[in-house]
Amino acid sequence: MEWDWAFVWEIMPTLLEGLKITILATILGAIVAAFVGLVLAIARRSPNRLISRPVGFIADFIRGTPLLVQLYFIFYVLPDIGIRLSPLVAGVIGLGIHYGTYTAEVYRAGIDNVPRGQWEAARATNLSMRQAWIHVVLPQAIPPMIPALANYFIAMFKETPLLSAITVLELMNQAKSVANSSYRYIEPITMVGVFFLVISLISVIALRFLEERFTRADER
Amino acid sequence: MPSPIIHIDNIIKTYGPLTVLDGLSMSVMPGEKLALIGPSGSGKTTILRILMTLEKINGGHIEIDGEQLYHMQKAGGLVAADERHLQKMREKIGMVFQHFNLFPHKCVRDNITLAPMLTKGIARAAAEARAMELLDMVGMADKAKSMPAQLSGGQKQRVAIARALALSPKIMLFDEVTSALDPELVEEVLNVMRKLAAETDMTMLLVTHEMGFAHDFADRILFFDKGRIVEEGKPDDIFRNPRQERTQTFLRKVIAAGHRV
Amino acid sequence: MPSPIIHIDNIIKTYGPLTVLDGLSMSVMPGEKLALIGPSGSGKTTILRILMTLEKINGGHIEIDGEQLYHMQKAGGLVAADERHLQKMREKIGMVFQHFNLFPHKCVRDNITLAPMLTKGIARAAAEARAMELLDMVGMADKAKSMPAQLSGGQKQRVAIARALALSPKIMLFDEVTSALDPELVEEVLNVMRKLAAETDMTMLLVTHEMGFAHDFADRILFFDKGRIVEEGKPDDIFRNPRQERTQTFLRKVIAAGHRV
Amino acid sequence: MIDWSGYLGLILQGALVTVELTVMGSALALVMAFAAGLGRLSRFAVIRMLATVYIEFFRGTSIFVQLFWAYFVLPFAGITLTPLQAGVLALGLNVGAYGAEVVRGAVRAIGREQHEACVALNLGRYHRMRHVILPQALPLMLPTFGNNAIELLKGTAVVSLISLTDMTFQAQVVRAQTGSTLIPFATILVLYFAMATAISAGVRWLERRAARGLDGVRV
Amino acid sequence: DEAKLETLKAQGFARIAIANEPPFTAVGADGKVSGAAPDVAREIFKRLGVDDVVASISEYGAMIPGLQAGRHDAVTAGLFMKPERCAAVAYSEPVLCDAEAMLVKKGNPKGFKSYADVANDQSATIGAPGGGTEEKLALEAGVPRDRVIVVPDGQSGLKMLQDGRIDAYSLPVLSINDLVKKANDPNLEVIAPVQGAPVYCDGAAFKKGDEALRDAFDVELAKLKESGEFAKIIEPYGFSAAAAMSTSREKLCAASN
Ligand SMILES: Nc1ncnc2c1ncn2[C@@H]1O[C@H](COP(=O)(O)OP(=O)(O)OP(=O)(O)O)[C@@H](O)[C@H]1O
Ligand SMILES: Nc1ncnc2c1ncn2[C@@H]1O[C@H](COP(=O)(O)OP(=O)(O)OP(=O)(O)O)[C@@H](O)[C@H]1O
Ligand SMILES: [Mg+2]
Ligand SMILES: [Mg+2]
Repeated sequence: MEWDWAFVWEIMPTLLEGLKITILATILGAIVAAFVGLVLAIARRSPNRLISRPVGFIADFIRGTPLLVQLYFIFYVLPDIGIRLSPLVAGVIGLGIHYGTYTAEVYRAGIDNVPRGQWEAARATNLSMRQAWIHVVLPQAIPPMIPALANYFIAMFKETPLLSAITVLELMNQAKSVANSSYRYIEPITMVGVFFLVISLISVIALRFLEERFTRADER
Repeated sequence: MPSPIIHIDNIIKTYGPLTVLDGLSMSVMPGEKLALIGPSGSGKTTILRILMTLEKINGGHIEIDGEQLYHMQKAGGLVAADERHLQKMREKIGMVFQHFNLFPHKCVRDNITLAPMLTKGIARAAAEARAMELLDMVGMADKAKSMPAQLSGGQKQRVAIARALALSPKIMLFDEVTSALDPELVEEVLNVMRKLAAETDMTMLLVTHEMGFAHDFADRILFFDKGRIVEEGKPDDIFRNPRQERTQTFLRKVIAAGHRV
Repeated sequence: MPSPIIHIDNIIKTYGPLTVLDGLSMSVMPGEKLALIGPSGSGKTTILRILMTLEKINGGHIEIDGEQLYHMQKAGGLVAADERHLQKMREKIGMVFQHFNLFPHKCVRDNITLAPMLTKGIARAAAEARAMELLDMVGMADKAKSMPAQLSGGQKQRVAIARALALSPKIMLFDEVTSALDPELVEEVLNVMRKLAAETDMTMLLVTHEMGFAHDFADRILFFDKGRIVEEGKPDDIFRNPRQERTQTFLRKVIAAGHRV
Repeated sequence: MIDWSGYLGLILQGALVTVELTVMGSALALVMAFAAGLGRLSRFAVIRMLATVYIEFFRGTSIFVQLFWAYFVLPFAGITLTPLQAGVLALGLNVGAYGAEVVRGAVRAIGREQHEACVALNLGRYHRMRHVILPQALPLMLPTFGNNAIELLKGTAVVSLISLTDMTFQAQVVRAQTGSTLIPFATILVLYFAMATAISAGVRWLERRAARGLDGVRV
Repeated sequence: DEAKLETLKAQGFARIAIANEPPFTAVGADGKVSGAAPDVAREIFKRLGVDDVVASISEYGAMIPGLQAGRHDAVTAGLFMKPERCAAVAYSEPVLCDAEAMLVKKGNPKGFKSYADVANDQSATIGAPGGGTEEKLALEAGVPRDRVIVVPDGQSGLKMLQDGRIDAYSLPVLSINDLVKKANDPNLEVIAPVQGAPVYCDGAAFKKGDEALRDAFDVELAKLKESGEFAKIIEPYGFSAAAAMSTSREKLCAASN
């Protein structure tokens, strides 16, 4: 079977349509992950063991099991208890929760890396707990986290093809659909690979920039 | 005779199996300048941190300016203080740390204005004017817009002192504020503190290993060992004629190590 | 007169825009004990690192024991040395570092036997016997099976010396081997080196800030400043009657800082 | 009546395939991680470039694309792999690319001083790596390798998309045959988690062993 | 070429692709593959001297590429003959015939009778296996791409219909019946056959170039049909042997709808 450029151009609009969904799912998933991660990180720091322990276990469970199976679960099992999500929403939630367990670790490390002296100085200047978080700790904790968070953002982007299993018409699903009706796999799958590679390479460059920008600012 | 501004009554502090303070009591009069000296691990830092409410106590009572620090009146009885009470009490106390603990993400001026604006609701303009006054006093007015990372250790410590002063506490705690500094930078910080001691009637508690400075600075010296006050008195008495064996040994060692007394 | 074991001819060393050594030349006779002193940044460490082939040079020639160090004869001309040539030359030279650089995952004895077994193909039994001899010499025989993490700084440095000696180099380089040690541990390392200087006819180059030790140890002192040798001579001459202004200033400062000369 | 024990047997057969994939994939990943990680530190520009291209390519494209490529496209180049081979190849190469960065990072984390001590002791490049640098770098790599192995385990679920009868795929079959969604999926979730837990426990055991020599303290 | 059958004989098995779709295929609790399509294939290969078949479950969309990539020796999966498929692979004579059906909610609330009805209802979505005949039919009837939901397998389609994610799910009649039987859900209704959709038959599909093997397969298939054993194998699964025998590859591949 030969590589057919004409066919590539023919399927390009369809693939771009899928790419749009892929990017949308990634961005929405990242927002959910950023939020879920923060909640998990704070819950895991809770002095109340009835909160921190179960949350810790659930996070470990989610991190130890495949996203694909979790997606099936969200999409096909949750409706049994009355939760019916559209494919894209189910996918975004699945991605968000799965990667939230990763970002939680990033938050945790970032917060732990703020020296204890900073908490104490906040105390000694009589800032309240909330003020200490907002004005002293988070502004110092977040910049060093950004490269690590961006890393997961990229990883998540590369896992979006899983959403095809729950009928989201993202890039991979469009490619498969094209392949299914044309019986040609080489062009669509290769083009998907090219898209991923190009976007990943761009992100890697952006990531380098972020790393430089945010690790330099971290002098004390 | 006025009543003491700090009254520590029989406090106990343990870390796991280790009892650091075992029934310590002491009083400080308003405006007094006190130096705490003693061997490493004797509990000097611990007592300052307890006064700053950075540590919890396991027993005893502390009264600051006529009010209980770790307890409060409620429903007729004395109960453990809540965060609100602590926050109110902290207004009276400021602390300067060995490692400065400046906020690295804020410029010198914002380090100083942050707390007054947030905790006292002082307007930015007023807070900044006051910050500039204080920076002027510690000789750092020209660095108001610098970031902490651009300062030397001595400069950082002077900013930290200004930051603590900005809240106008009645009591200032200084924990080995020069021991993280290069030798040639120590003097600039001590000068600021001398000036401070001379110009204000703030109550000051100072932990230091600089015996010479303790001597010049303090009205009264407390010598700590193993979580207890072994000896106290006027600087001249303590340094020239220590009565306790342990004080003598300690001073002899410190002098041998080259510290001037 | 025998020919020099080290002959440095007009070498140039730059780091980016900074020229650290600018046409330095010097010779060392076999068995000579040389001390390199001078202010920080004057290039003392650099010259040792160049001799150990840890840095590349930007110009000039070095001859060790009659052979070019950074060059080799090939096809009639002198070309840059390849790794094989360097490896052969390194057999003649050993170095002890300021921070010991022991291998943390190997016990004291294995730190010493590793290189002889791998580079010289010496059998384990023979290598271990030799290691024990050397450990005995540096007074560490009882710690042969300890891990480096279990040793004090002074003990680590003595092991590092034994490790360098195990390859029986003709030339030993010592770069501030005591400056990372607590004061009370300095003496034990200096004692080992005194013994070594007295007992062997190895050529030794020593960089140090311990003027007293440099005086006792060396046959000749080189005073470096800004990448050049400003003054050289017998220890007594340099320390008692420095001729150069810069040497005088340096020695005055060092003495003021409390170092004994 | 549905023969659940029989279908559980099917899922366990799938679990066996999953374990097989994980073990073989990890082995390949380990080899690639060291080859490419050390390759990136090579003094030969060509090797560095090859290693970089491998790493960026496999980290850049998605595992799915790699899998579909290995399964559907390679045959046109005359290389027909069984689904298991294609799965092991894609997973191993993919995770190996991530592992390579771990190897490189750990080797670089061993300070310059250790390299210099080796030069001063006249150890050649190979000896330096083999006897000094890698033994110290290995304990640093272990925790991340453990995480990578778990990522690989989870990645095996993806091979169900190329019809390899792993655990997830068998769960799909059981679902089609029995009409129940909850039971097969809940079962495999628990099984995956058990496997992940076993991996972390194994890695922690290795870490303890590796740390023993260092006495928990670095110099 | 002739060598293919010899190779299969020598290795003792043929690799066939099947779908995860009862009753075309069934996997027993013991893992044994049965179902109408594999059973026929197994019997014929046995008669050809190939002792066994090794079945691997595959997506519909992946079957023809898999055949072309040499992953399977034959596809026996209810892959219905259509002219463009006939161009892509070499089909045997018809084996299993079935009409198309749609599964809808009880009472057929949207009143679907044909794919065109789905196309005309702007809000209607229809589920179908990716790369299958139903997807093609729906698209050809004018249902836009984004309203044809590609569903990975029968259970997923059933579930999505029950959950209200799709309005209709289309599969061959017998597949739908099997699904409904297992689901045992009174809120579902089967519309069969779908109006305007032809009756389709599948055949064993071989790679282009393996016509010799296909021809050998045809010879044995014809004998099987003749002897009545064919009916014995497929009728228990609900398929009609008469339907398969009343048509031919030539007719099906030429059909222009
Ligand atoms: N967070 C802690 N956990 C456990 N033990 C502690 C902690 N903080 C202090 N200690 C112990 O309490 C004792 C008193 O410590 P403290 O810091 O008050 O001594 P110090 O007099 O300030 O000594 P130094 O002169 O070295 O600063 C020491 O034995 C110390 O090890
Ligand atoms: N890797 C390097 N990159 C850039 N500059 C360097 C490097 N190593 C040394 N230098 C510079 O070279 C000069 C000489 O350094 P060297 O370490 O030889 O001084 P030294 O005499 O050993 O000083 P010290 O007594 O402080 O150890 C210094 O200005 C130093 O900053
Ligand atoms: Mg202290
Ligand atoms: Mg030096």
